[in-house]
Amino acid sequence: MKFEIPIGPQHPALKEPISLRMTVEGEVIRDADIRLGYNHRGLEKLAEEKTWIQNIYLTERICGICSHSHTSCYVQGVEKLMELAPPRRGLYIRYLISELERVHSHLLWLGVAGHEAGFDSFFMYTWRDREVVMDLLEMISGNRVHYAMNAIGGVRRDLDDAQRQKILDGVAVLRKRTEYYFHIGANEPSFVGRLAGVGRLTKERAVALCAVGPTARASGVARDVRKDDPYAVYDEIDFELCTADTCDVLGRTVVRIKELMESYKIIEFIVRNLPAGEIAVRAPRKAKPNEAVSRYEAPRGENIHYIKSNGSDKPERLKVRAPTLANYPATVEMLRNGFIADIPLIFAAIDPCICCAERSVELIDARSGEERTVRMSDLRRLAAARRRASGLKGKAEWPF
Amino acid sequence: MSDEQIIERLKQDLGAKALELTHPDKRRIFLKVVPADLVSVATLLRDAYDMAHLSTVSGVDKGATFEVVYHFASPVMNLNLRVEVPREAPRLPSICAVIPGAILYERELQDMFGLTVENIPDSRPLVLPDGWPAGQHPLRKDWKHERPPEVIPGGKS
Amino acid sequence: MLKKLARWSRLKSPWILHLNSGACNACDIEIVAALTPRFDVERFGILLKATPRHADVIVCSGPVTRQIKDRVIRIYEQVPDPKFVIAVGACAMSGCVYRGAYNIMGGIDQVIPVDVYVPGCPARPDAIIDGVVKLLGKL
Amino acid sequence: MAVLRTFLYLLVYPGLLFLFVYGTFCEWFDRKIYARLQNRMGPTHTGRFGLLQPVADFFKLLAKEDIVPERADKTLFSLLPVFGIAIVGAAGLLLPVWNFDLAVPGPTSFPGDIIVLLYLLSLPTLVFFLAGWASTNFFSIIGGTRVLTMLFGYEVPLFLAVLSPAVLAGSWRLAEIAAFYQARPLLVLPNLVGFVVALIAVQAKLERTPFDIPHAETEIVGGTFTEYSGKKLALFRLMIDIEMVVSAGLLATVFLGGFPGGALLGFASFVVKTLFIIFLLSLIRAMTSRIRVDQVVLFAWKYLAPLAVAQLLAVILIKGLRS
Repeated sequence: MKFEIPIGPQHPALKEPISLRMTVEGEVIRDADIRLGYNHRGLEKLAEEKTWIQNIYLTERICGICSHSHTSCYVQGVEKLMELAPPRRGLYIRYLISELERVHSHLLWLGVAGHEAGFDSFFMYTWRDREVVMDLLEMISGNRVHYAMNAIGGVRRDLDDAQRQKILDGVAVLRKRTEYYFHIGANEPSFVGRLAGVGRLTKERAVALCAVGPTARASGVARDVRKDDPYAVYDEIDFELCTADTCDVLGRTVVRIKELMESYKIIEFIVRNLPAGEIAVRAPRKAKPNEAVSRYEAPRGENIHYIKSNGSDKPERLKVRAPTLANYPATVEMLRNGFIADIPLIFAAIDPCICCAERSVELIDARSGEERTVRMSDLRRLAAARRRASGLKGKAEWPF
Repeated sequence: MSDEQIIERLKQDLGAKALELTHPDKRRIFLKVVPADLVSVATLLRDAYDMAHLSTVSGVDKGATFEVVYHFASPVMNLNLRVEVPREAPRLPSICAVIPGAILYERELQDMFGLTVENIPDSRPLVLPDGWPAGQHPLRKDWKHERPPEVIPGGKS
Repeated sequence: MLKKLARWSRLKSPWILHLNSGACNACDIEIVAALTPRFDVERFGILLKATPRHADVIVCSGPVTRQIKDRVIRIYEQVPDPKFVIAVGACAMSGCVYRGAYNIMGGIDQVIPVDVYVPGCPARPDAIIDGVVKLLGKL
Repeated sequence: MAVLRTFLYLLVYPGLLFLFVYGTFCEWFDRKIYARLQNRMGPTHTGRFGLLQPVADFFKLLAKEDIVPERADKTLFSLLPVFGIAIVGAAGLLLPVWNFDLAVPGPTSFPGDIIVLLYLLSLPTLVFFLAGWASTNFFSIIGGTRVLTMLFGYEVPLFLAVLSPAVLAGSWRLAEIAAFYQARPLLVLPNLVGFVVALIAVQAKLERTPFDIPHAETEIVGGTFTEYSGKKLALFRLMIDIEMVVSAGLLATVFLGGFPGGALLGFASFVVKTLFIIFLLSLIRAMTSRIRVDQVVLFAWKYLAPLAVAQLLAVILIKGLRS
């Protein structure tokens, strides 16, 4: 006997509105069906009515955590359209901010994973240390989250020596703390017990479903845009690609902590040999008809923008595909045969940034059955079935 | 495998099918194909050129035709496969058989542009809200929308 | 005397429910950051509650998209009676950058009555705490 | 006069009023320790050091609108909190701290009261399940079933661990057990293993963090209490506080040698020992993450039960050697 439990638009585990309908048998999930659309703001249609400069602030507000990655990806594409060459110092500062943002995003994710697993002290500790990075970002750009550092042709603020020294001290403190978290993440029995073996995604399925970012790298797929298609500064910096092959949430935790250590190395490299010179170059108002594809390694995975211009000062088409959207088919794959208790963990494992993915939405081959779009507005009232399922025994008939 | 070698191999493998092959920038190739052999080229790319990763599918409304760009990515190259579809008969074969991860981008095409993708495994509405009128496709150039009337709370309209 | 006691207790333990109606989750992260050691709202007795049944104050962020409009109304009805709404961030106040998009209804006040607006994109945690304190002062 | 005395006895001193005050104090103590362990401040602005925070929560909930879901079973739904408070209040009376001297025992100390106390302490689990079931909301049904699945895990080890010191003391009467260990403090040491097992089992009974699966916030929203609001929720929270006090009192009596000394000194040692146990419970709560329901049962039967049986064997051996 199967019944569906709705994890609806408003749920403590999900910081954002997404609705999952799980077909559940006892505590085992048989099938997942993700319905988004709650967060769709029609961004691409809006982008066609704004000028190039206004679009920077629009793309920045796609997502609160990876705001700098969307603007960098957008600005890279526009600079390619307009054949602009931003000065080296501007590029270095831009990618310093992007690495700091990766640190802040990964620390945030570690806290959320701890909270999903019920380990609130870990959540409190990681978020307390995240404040160190937030202070650095605020010192550089003036705002904690939306930095508005990017301009077409470079960066808007410069770094002086006092700030560079503060960054180095901050990174030193963070490196010590991250080693402490690596120690906890790797061998705190109840935490590891909770993460190991949850949300399995084999390597073939990860490749077939085009998973990106730490989710793919934790299944052994070595795919990182900074290595495959190094943009601007990354071909000069040496850093390793962190992968794990345990294919589960524990692997994703390990990959993210290793990436934190790599980011510290990159930040120190950038701050130490920051070239002198200008930080930005003037950009023309109009762009001649052209098209550009720009790719960027956001904290959650590969971020791709396809920009097409038609000679006017407004883009003809701006296509944004955020990393979370690519990870959704993989999420449904992981949810199958998991436990109800694992839903928030598996879902947090891909570090969903639903507002990113929300410019568009996803549904994978959920069992069709009669298409009764469960009006989940009142998810707490929905008592799917009076009698509880008969547990795991009995022949589980496969939905397909 | 440098860019030039890949272009040579592509020319030999595709021959007449490649209507247009441009190489505007390092690690970027634009290839234009007729919709009919979209699936065969996709399988070829996936098997021979290790381009199993489909980054995304972008639709562009060019007035008379819809242009659909498939962005393939491999560890060394980013290839963008371009397909033109006339506005009157917006039909497109689905490549979910070749790359299962493509289902979500094709469904977005259906919602946003009204392109019908044949034998797509699951074609329910995707991004648009439940109560969205059927014939409306927001990203078409000729689609205009009126802003919902704003009511300022507290009577000061 | 009972009224004074009820008023004192409402002032001293406002339980919040976080509602995201299409936000870019910058404000959500700042709301959750307000719980962490540096800002720690539990000093004022504020707890982040999971169900609308237990909450007094709904902290909402994000412009209301058309799809989630009736969910927001439904959840507003579920919260037991002396309830308040705080709109956090420019999106919740007016739809911010997304004003005028075809899928956006504008701010939260188009859907449910709002008591306190906290400006900022994203609103800083200390601004959010100041918003809650001002709301309590209004009580 | 005797009626007034027992009436006063029931309602004021060891009864509901005292348990209410001491329960809220323990909740404040627990929240403060838990916050300090995560180096944040915890409630500070209500009352002296935030002491009145639980009281404020209680009265605020009393003043809130009380919603009963229309498809729920009305009578059961509203009766359960009162029923819960009654159970836990009765359990509170049995603690030996009120009848100070063995010579003239009060009405609530009789041979076999440890069995009654354990029985009364396991009834709240049934109340939680019924609460989850009566509120017909999907998440609370799952919460209710999880409460029961966990019950099978920690119940047996708890009984074994708590009864082994009673076996050593050779009596089923809390006051006598306490007196036995007060006379021979050295005999407390062999019971330490039982103490650890009982601590973990009580942590599971009170559904605190490593085992707070039934009302896991992130998974099933509110768990058994998803539907409750207003007065009923206030009573349920009070019930959990009092249950914590009574369990801590039980552990203190059996494992830490009761509460020696007359009225005043006995009460002081009662406070100190229960706070020490609550401190340990908060420590466990701060250090571990939540584990799954099946892992709880697995953990209970793989580690807790064998340890409790070993403890019982050790106690029987010592009893044999001593006699």
